[in-house]
Amino acid sequence: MPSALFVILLTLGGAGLYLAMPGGRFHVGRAALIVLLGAAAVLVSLIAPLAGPHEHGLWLALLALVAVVGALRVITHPRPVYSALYFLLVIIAVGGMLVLLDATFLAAALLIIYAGAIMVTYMFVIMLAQKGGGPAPYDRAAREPLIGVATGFVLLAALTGRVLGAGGELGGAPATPEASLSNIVQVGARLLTQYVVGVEITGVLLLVAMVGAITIARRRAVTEQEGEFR
Amino acid sequence: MLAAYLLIGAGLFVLGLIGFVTRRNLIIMFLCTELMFQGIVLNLVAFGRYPLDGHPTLDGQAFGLFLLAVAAAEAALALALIVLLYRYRDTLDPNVWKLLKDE
Amino acid sequence: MLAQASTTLLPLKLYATLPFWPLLGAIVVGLMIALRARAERAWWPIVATVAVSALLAMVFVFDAGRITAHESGGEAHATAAQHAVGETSREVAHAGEGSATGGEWTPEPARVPGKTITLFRWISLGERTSLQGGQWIAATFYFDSLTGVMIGFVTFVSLMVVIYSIGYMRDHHGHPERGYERFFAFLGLFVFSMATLVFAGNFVLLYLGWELVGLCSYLLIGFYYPKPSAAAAAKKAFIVNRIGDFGFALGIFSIYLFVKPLTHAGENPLDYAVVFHYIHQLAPGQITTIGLLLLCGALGKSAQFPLYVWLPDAMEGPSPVSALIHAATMVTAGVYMIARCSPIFAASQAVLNVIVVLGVIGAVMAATMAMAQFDMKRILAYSTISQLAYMFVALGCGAPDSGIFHVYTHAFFKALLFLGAGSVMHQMGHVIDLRKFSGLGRILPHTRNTMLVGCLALAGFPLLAGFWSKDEIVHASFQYHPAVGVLMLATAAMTAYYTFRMYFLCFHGPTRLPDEAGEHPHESPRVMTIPLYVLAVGAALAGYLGVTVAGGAHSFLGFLRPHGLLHHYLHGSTIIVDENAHAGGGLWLMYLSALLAIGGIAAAWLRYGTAPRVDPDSITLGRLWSIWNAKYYVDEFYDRAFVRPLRGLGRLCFAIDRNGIDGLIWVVTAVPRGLGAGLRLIQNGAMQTYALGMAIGVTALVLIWRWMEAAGG
Amino acid sequence: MIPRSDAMAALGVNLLIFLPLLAAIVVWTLPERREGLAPRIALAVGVVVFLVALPLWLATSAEGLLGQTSASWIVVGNEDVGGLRIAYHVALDAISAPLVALTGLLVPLAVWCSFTAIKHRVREYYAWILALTAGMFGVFVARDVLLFYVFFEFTLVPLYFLIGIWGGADRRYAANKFFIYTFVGSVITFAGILYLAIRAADLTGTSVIHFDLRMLSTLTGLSAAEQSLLFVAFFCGFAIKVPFFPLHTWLPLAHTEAPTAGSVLLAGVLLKLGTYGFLRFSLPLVPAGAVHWATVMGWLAIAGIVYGALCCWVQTDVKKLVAYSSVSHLGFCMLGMFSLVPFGLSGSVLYMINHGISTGALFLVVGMIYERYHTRDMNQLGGLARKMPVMTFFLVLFVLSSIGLPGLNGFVSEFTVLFAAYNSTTLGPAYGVVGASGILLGAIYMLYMAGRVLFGPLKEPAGTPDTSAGLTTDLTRREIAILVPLAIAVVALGVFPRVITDSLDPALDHQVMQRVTAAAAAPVAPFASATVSGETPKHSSDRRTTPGDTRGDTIFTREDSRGLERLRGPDAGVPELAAGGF
Repeated sequence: MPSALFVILLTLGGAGLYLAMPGGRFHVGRAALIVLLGAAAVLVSLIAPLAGPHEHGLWLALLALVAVVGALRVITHPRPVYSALYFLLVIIAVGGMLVLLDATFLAAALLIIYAGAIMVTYMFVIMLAQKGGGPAPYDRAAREPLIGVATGFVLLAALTGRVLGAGGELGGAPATPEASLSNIVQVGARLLTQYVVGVEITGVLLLVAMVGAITIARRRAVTEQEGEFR
Repeated sequence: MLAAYLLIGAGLFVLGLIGFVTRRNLIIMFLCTELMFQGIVLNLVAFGRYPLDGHPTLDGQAFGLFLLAVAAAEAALALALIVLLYRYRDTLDPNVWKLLKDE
Repeated sequence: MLAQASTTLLPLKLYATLPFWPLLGAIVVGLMIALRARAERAWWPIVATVAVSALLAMVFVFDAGRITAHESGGEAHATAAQHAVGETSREVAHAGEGSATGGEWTPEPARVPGKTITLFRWISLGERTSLQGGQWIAATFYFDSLTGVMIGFVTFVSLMVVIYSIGYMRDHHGHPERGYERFFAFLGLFVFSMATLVFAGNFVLLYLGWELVGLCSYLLIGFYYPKPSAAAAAKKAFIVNRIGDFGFALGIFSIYLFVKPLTHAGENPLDYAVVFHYIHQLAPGQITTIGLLLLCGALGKSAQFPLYVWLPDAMEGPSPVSALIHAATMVTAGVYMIARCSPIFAASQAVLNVIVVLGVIGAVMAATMAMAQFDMKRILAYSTISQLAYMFVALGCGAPDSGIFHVYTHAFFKALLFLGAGSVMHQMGHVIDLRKFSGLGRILPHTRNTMLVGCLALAGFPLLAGFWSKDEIVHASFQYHPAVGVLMLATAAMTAYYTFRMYFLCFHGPTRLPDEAGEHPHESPRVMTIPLYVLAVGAALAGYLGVTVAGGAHSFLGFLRPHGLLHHYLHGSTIIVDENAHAGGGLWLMYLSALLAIGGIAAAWLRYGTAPRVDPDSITLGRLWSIWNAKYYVDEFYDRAFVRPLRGLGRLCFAIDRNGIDGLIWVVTAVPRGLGAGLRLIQNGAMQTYALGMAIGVTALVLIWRWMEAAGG
Repeated sequence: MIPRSDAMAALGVNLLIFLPLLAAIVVWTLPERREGLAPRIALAVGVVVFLVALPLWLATSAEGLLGQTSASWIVVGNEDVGGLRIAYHVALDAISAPLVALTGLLVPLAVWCSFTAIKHRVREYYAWILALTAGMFGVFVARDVLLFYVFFEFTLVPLYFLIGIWGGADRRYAANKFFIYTFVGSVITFAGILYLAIRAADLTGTSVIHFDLRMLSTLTGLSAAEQSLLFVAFFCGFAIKVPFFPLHTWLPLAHTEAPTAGSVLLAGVLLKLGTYGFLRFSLPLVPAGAVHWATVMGWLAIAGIVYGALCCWVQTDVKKLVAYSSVSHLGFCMLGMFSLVPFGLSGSVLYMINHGISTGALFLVVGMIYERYHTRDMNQLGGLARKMPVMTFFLVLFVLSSIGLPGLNGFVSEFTVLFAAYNSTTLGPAYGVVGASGILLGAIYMLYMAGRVLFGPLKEPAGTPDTSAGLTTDLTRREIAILVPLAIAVVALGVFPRVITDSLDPALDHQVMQRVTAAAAAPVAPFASATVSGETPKHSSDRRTTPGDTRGDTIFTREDSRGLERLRGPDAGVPELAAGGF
């Protein structure tokens, strides 16, 4: 894997993302998106061979492409509703990858919780905060896109470089999954033995979150100017 | 094998990070944190599946489950807060809230 | 006699209780104040306890003489001759020290003509061997004949003054003044302090008494504290005294510093006995240092030039206080101390010279200033300074016994004069300005009579107490240097002149009264006049303790000779440098000084006999008189030269404190402050900025990690 | 009540720390309607700690520790892999006992004097005072240097709030300045402590770093250069706390703004933490450093004496005057300490006690005046003696004690200290002379203050004295009862200072003086192998390879020639002073 190519691709991707951010001074919309998509596709196709067995790699490449593109659109789309829908796409792709990783129970849980529960809430809130007349002004312009994108891609480059630099070490000797590894029973047993305290605490956390969400949402806002209830 | 997942995880994480920093919509920002969670879940599970010592474990998946629970809790609270904030100022722009600034 | 002398009339421990009786009295009065008992009766604990002390003191006088006679043995060693011997003995002592380190040397008890008794150990000097007892400053009393003389007249005069105060501190209707009980408590405290000062057996205890009498002086000068002048005078007295004490303390430190290396195990280098024993082994420079520093203290306490300025102001206090503290007893502490330390002073001619010079300046200056005052008590105050200067001259001329003789006679007649002035003041409604009244002789006959005796004694009228002691000093000063002698004689004449100027202005001439005196001023009650008469007898006859009745060619008027009982009594406890000062002869001097005294009185009679309303001297002397009247502008000079610059320095320090040092600290803090101000800009309150910062930080960390990984291999 | 067994003593020592701490929590959590209980609980605790501290002090002997309690507090690692051990190790010895007694005396009085002065946030106030009490006791009883440091820093917090909440008009600034000033200094001290402990572990060959005071104060083998740098590090924290000229500028402000009880405890006890630190740590732990810097310390001390006194004289605020007088007085304290003679050290400790008593008392009296007149400005007050004779008695007494009148406590320490400086070969007469000018200047400014406030014609601001809050024109019985113990102490310690020095002197001798003497007499060789009293060094030999530190050498060759004579008295065994027949 020629790392120079990676650097070029990452730079290209970064530049594309920067251009694709909403409201940037050099916002060029679709053209940038196409550049970006191209870069992502090449990137993913470069990654795919890393993923071992043939059809496994193919699936992975496809899912990765979906995930990355979805993620890109989540952060570049000016309309929150679309962002949320793209996020759903990401979730589905990640779920697929989890299946590839033999974590079927987790994949199911992810889809059920995110797609079923969390995203519904999100959509609900998005709709609640929706106003007529196109995207809100704050959605039309990104904040500090240059620094943000640059920082992110430098970090990405650093991480990627590390992973690829140790490619042989990491990628070598893929462990064969044991037949029963993805067994939901085993996960459950693990959770209720080794991590039982964590499970309990998580339960409490969820309870607290629920109570907290209720109390917060029930609170009446007081406008600062008049001090009246709304 | 592992490397591919790590790279995808890193990509998701970094994209989430960029989104969190640059987008000016509270809801999208929280979506971006969820994006970062996805990258992390992917990492955790991949490490469990392809461990460096060659013995796959379920710990990655267990952690992933915890992460899901935390994400759910966080989403509930965060969205409640967002609703509240929106009621106060009629906007989702986080830059309206600068109470941390020492004036 | 020696054999019997070892036993005393009363046990020494009993004498050691002497100072504490008045303290007990003061505490009783203090309790009376705390319990709000009637002020009327506040006098009795003090009178009773001071009386006990006085009685003890009378007995002690006899015992102290025996102790000294016994301890000093047959050898008349305390002379200048021994000073010469000291030179050779120094070498011997040093030779002895060499073997001392070997541990075979047994300390020879320091031979001094007195007995030291230890009350308790006071201050630890925490030496290295403190586990075994170490070095201590103990509360020790030292009894010898000098102590005897001092304690004798101190307690006696105190008793008289305390009795006088019973009446003085009341108004015309016999109601006690405000603070009556406080006054007596302070008097009791004073007698305790003075007795401690006299009894002290080491320098630190001496310092304790020294400061405590200063405190009492402070409290009593400021007795009428709502008066700003009284409060200021009290403060001035204390502070000027502290200047002296500063030197005195350094003197004590120096004694320890120099004497300590010479001492042996078990000897405390601050005890009189030890210091006097080793003093001759010190280098001349060291002795001079010690002497000058101690002298500093004496100058302050005894109000000598240049530290005399507090005494005239101290007259703001009630008259009994002026009589007791600022004339008879406390101010003589300096003289007492120098006499006490005569072994030190005798060893350094340089210090003696300084004492003489300062004494002469003080005597002449004070006498001239006294000639141009109108405040009766201030005249007496200047006269006190002048008389104390006489005593200093005596000390400086190497005749401490003459100095002590004068202290002793002076106590009687000066106390008498102050009490008399107090009596006048009491009846004149606290007016003491000589211009405001005259011819009081008819109204206050007893006061007039006793004052006359006092004035005569002060003037040095022949056959009265002052004559004998003053003559001795003049004699000694002529032995020292004729010029000093002449100045002393001139001062004597001036003394006679101003004393009688005061007397005539007050008691002679037409009767004039100030408004404050009320309708019918009358003679003071008996409780006041009886002490006056007692003191008058003392003023007349006290001198005869220092004179021998003996006929012959060298006798005054044919039957009186200088040097009597007192000198024999004191012999041994003070070191007389110049034996010639006491040699016979000098009879012409006695006649001359008698003549000068009478001449002075006569001159005063001529000019002031009719108590003229305008001071004739102010016309004749003109400018000179104004300078005298303005006290040579010394107060103003001190104010400009010392007080104001020092206060300015204080202001400067405070300004430095606020601006300089704090400013410097501000500069130091400005660095983080500026840094913070810069970083504050980043803290814009927007959450995403912080998130971005975090992202940058994480990125930087990862990059650093990767870089380190690459570098580390 | 003198503790008979060591178990009882240990109980007492721990009680001193934990009882106030517990009480602080109780007071803090009192319900609002029970607010009135807060002062009473605090006072009761104050009285109890006094009743515990006093017998403990009386029970201390010259040697040995009283009520020793030791437990591991923070332990990291073990003997094999190395690590760190901070112990909760407390005990009382003859040096700390008088200071503990002083604290025990001042705490109940400080609490009691707040009864009328504090009217808002009452529970919090007493809780902080009690917490401060625990901290102060902790400092004095700690036998682990890091524990000491923890308590040392801990005392800042309560006082910060006491000044910042209940202080005067400028309280916030004062509190911040006080906190930051003292904190910055002590952080450097902390670094010094860590360095010392690490080096000590190195030198003794123990793998676990620990901070035991006894071990550190018997340590040998630190090079002279190290010691002198460590001294500077210690100096930073302690000197600011003292406060030592020229690092004193926080003090006048803090004092002026603090509530009365805060001032009393600040002047009475907290300033002593600095001097105690010098005595306990700088001298025995780095004796060579102390010897090296002694003259500089002497210079600063006398500069502080004169400078503080001069500053006092131009103040118009009575409290500020007393505050500046502390600068001057603690200059005396330091002068005595760095005279490096036995009685200088003992005088210095006495000075700590006496300054605590008399300055604490002065602050109390000033506070009482302030409560009535709501001003401390000398231009607005005057002639109070006629209206308040009882107050006058006490103020004059404490003023006299403060200016060192013989027979009162101030004299004993002041005299001893000056005596020591004058006779010290380290410092010498010149220091004594300049220092002694302090007794003159002291009289000037103190009498100036007394003269203006007490004497002269009566002058008081309109509408005063304010007798609304249960006060009378003159002192109330409560206030008299507060001052009487101090007055008794003033006289008792003036006449009989031996109650302190008898056990103190030998202890100072053993724990401090001998270390310093040894350092001055036998200069620390830079190669010196490490020995800790009796222990043989385990692997110090491999550490000796570093060549001699030339700087350390030069420091001590200069001292060497005079060293022995200067610190070892001329006579080795002095039996008791010949006593007469009384």
